[in-house]
Amino acid sequence: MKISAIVTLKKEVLDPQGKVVNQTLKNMGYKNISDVRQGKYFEIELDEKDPIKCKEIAEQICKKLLSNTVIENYKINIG
Amino acid sequence: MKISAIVTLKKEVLDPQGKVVNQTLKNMGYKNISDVRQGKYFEIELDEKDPIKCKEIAEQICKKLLSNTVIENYKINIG
Amino acid sequence: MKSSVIVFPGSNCDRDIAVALEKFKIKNQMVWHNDANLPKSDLVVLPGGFSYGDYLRTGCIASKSRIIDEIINHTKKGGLLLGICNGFQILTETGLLPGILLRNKELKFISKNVFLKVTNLDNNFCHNYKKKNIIKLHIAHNEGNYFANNDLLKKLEDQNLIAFKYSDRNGNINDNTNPNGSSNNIAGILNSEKNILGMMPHPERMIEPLLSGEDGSLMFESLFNKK
Amino acid sequence: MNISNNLIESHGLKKDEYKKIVNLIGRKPNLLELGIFSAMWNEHCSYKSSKKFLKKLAVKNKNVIQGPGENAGVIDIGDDDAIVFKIESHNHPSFIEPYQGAATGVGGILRDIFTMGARPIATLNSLHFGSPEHPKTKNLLNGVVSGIGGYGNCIGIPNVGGEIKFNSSFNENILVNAMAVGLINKNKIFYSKAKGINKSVIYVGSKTGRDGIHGASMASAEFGENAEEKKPTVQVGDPFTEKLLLEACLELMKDDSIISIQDMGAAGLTSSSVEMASKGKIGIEIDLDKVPCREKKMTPYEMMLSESQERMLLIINNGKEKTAEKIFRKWNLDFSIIGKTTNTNNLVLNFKGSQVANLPLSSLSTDVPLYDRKWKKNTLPKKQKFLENLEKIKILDCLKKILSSPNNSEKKWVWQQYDHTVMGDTVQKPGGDSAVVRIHGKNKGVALTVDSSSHYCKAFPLYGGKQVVCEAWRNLISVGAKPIAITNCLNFGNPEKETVMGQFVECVDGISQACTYLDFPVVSGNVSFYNETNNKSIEPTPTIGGVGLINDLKNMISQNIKGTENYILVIGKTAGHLYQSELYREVIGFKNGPPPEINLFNEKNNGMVIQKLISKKIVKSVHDISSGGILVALTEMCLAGNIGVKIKTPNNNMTLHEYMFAEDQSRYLIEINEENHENVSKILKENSVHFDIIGKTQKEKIELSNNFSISLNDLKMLFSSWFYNYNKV
Ligand SMILES: Nc1ncnc2c1ncn2[C@@H]1O[C@H](COP(=O)(O)OP(=O)(O)O)[C@@H](O)[C@H]1O
Ligand SMILES: [Mg+2]
Repeated sequence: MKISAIVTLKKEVLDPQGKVVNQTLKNMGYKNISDVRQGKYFEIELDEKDPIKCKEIAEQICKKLLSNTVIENYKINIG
Repeated sequence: MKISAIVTLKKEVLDPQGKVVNQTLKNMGYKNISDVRQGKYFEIELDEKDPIKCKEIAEQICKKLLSNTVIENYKINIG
Repeated sequence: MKSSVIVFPGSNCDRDIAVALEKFKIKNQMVWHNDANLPKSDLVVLPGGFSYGDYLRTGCIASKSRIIDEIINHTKKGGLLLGICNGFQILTETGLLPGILLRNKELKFISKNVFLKVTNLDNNFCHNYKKKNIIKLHIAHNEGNYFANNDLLKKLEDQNLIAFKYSDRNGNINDNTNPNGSSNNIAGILNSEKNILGMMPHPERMIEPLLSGEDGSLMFESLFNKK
Repeated sequence: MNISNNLIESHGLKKDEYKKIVNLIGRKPNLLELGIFSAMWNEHCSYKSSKKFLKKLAVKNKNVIQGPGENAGVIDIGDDDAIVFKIESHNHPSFIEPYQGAATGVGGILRDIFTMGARPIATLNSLHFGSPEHPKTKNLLNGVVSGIGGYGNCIGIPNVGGEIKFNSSFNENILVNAMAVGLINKNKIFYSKAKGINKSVIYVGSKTGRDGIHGASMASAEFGENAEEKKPTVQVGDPFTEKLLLEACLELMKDDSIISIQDMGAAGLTSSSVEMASKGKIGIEIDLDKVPCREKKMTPYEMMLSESQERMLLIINNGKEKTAEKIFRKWNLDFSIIGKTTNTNNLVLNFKGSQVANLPLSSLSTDVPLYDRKWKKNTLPKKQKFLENLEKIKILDCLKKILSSPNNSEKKWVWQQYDHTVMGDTVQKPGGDSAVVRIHGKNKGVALTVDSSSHYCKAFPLYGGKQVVCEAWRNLISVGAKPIAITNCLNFGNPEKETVMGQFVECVDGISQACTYLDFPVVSGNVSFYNETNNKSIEPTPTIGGVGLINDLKNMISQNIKGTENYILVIGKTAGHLYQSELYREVIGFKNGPPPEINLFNEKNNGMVIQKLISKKIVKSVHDISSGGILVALTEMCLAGNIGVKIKTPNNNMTLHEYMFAEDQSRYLIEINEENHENVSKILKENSVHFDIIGKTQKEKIELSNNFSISLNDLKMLFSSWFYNYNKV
């Protein structure tokens, strides 16, 4: 089964990349952009058919490896 | 309106980050992971209510800035 | 010989390259990225560093700068353009050179001396390397892994557009002499007209014996004695 | 709002301290004021436990332009050039978020340097991790190293040196100490002391966000089980913005716009405004509506306590506002006039039309409580008779074991992740005794080193403190430099414990004795207490950053052996001290006993003689003998030069193990060629320096007569692989 995870910086935390992208888009003429935040995206292929188990594994690896919950949040998608 | 975009490396391009994540997960004991690909995620706040216009802008900025279409694909989500 | 070094926010090898150009009697001036006009120059240099923090993709945001159109014009008229490290990354992002620089295969920043084989000696940047075509230069990058698909690689090889390849001290080129995973060990390439060179190693950091080598000097001598 | 006991405690203030606050201001503080007190009165900002003892350090001599008390120390290196440098800890944040914690540590110390008007020319770092087997270590190591690299590489300042050690006492409290060095014209130094009334107070750099609030208090509170809970107090650094801030500040500093300037480090806007005004003995008034904020609806409390990175506070001359604004806008930075200096001697904060805080500045600076904490004297451990029969263990096996151990193996894996050649002046790279950075455009250079020896300090703090200073001194001497001054970062456990305080007091005493005797003053530094988790504290770890001057780079020397058929001499007396040595600790696992003692007379005398030999150009290479003893030091020289050696041990009454692995202090190895032999011996004798001739250089192999022979290639493998194997995915 395929699972995917999105890891983003917490709202209170500075996102230097998003800031620069935002500024660049403005310079390129996109005046109506008010905010950009950049995060990471992971696509994971699992040899596991049970979506509940998949979800469980995804939770674990997000917590243990893919994100640092000090400064980041994550969101999981199954299938 | 909020739009989001996911930018991923094309299949034929080597993804060293994904490869390392994959290997690390295996070392951590997750044996049933067969592939990991890593990409970028963007969350963009637009001062624009019309979803069609949003989609159009999103397409433009993905093409012009957020992805390098030589090696990357993008996917857009509105709302 | 007159040169212009373009300074982007986050450039950090701009002073180093200016020092090197001046040492080899090339009259240089610094040009701010937001200037609309490029002063008259024979050579334009895009220096190393982290323009815009290398955020999003390396070189990407600098490639949208105001001065870029002027630089393209300069090259269309046959002017020389040299991109070192981040400068190379900017060149691929603008499309002035083909291919792209990905993260190093080990995902680590690499700062070390490497050996290179100069594989094209017939251009204004490298002709002095006829004296010595296996050289030592310093690399310092996180994204130096040159990627080109097979068609492009074939073209680069067939048309002899590869300027430098990572090698060992004897000129052997193989996986063991590839520090960052680049396709075919490519460390620098030329455009078809050979007036644009993009390279990851830093010639400006090896211009005197005290700095662990002088092999960079030959490039500046080549430029000064432009063919 | 009522200030409850709970609230007082959660601000890290003791009951008595709160009473003192009420007394000082003659009323109860409001919540914002309480936050300000908590930031200014905590250990990190106030030095309330350490101040009494830091006063004992030697801080002056003819080279010192600015000692402790400013953003960084400044020393004179001739021709109007001066060097600005300081070291600082970022221990707790790096444990919680290794990449960002270490990165912002580098960012913070760089700001301390360019705040004074100096262009940073180098960074160094000292890192201590838990044991390699501990489950957290690998991740912490990788995160910290890439964080340091990520910040320094991006901003483009070479990282030229450091040290990295592993020891289980750091399992739950790693140490990340970052040092930065800058170059300045000695007539153009900028200070933080405010001057003049009604001058504009200006905020520049990044916007203020909700990150790092309480960071300063966090750094002063012992970790408990729930350290993970404190997470959101870590800040994310933006080296790109720092680079812009650096260039913008240096651009504005070209003329006389700035009266005083201070970076916003720990406790952000609070400590910077308080420090500037109180040093100038004036008042300051800030309009918080003018503070550039990253998020909507930020409260005065959040603005004053935020530790968002890459921000500066400036006080500028009347009429210069426009000039300043133009420069900061060009560099795409936030710029805002947020207040003015006043004659009230108070800190006054206004927000949305009303006054939200009004505190006498003295209550936040001079009236901060100072403690004379109880401390316990340390006793010198006994030299217990060591039972194991050392003769059974082969010398070569000992060498191999030490060379391939995490603490003694080559650190290339680390420093190749740092750009160490950018700026084009790195003339001696990482890997040697000290790095050497040339003064741009000139033929002179500064030598730089950082050193610590936590297990010596643990065994007997007085000797340990002395030893680190001497080790830094020796490292500078070994590259041909004249040692000038040091900075220090004192990493200890909880000062409220008598044993910890005892370690601190006696380490400082040792440092003080050594730097006084060697005329090697302390010009800046930092104290990090509360490096302790669940009651277990780290080994006491003073880190010394040393700076030396090489007046003529032709006199620079390195440790790599230069040729075959040359003599190798051991300079200084070997007595066979093995307690606390790598042989005992790494090979045998014996960790008791006293650390080696330092004789300061010999230290200075030996060092001066080495200097003399170098300036007479009659030595080929020099290396100080430190952890691992003679054989390890000699192997390092051979590997660096790719030349072997045939060793012949001198006659003495020691065992071979004692001679080869003892860690007696104040010793060096030198390489000389045959024709200088007589001359060198004569100089050494004239100066009463003991020396042994221990061998001759040769091709390819290291040999010890009748004992072992091994190829350099085999040794190189052992020396260079540990980090790569450990970090293999
Ligand atoms: N161990 C020490 N030895 C000497 N000076 C010290 C020591 N610790 C701190 N200082 C000095 O005290 C002053 C305040 O230090 P600190 O609060 O760390 O500075 P900052 O405000 O830049 O963080 C600095 O001038 C520093 O050099
Ligand atoms: Mg400071």
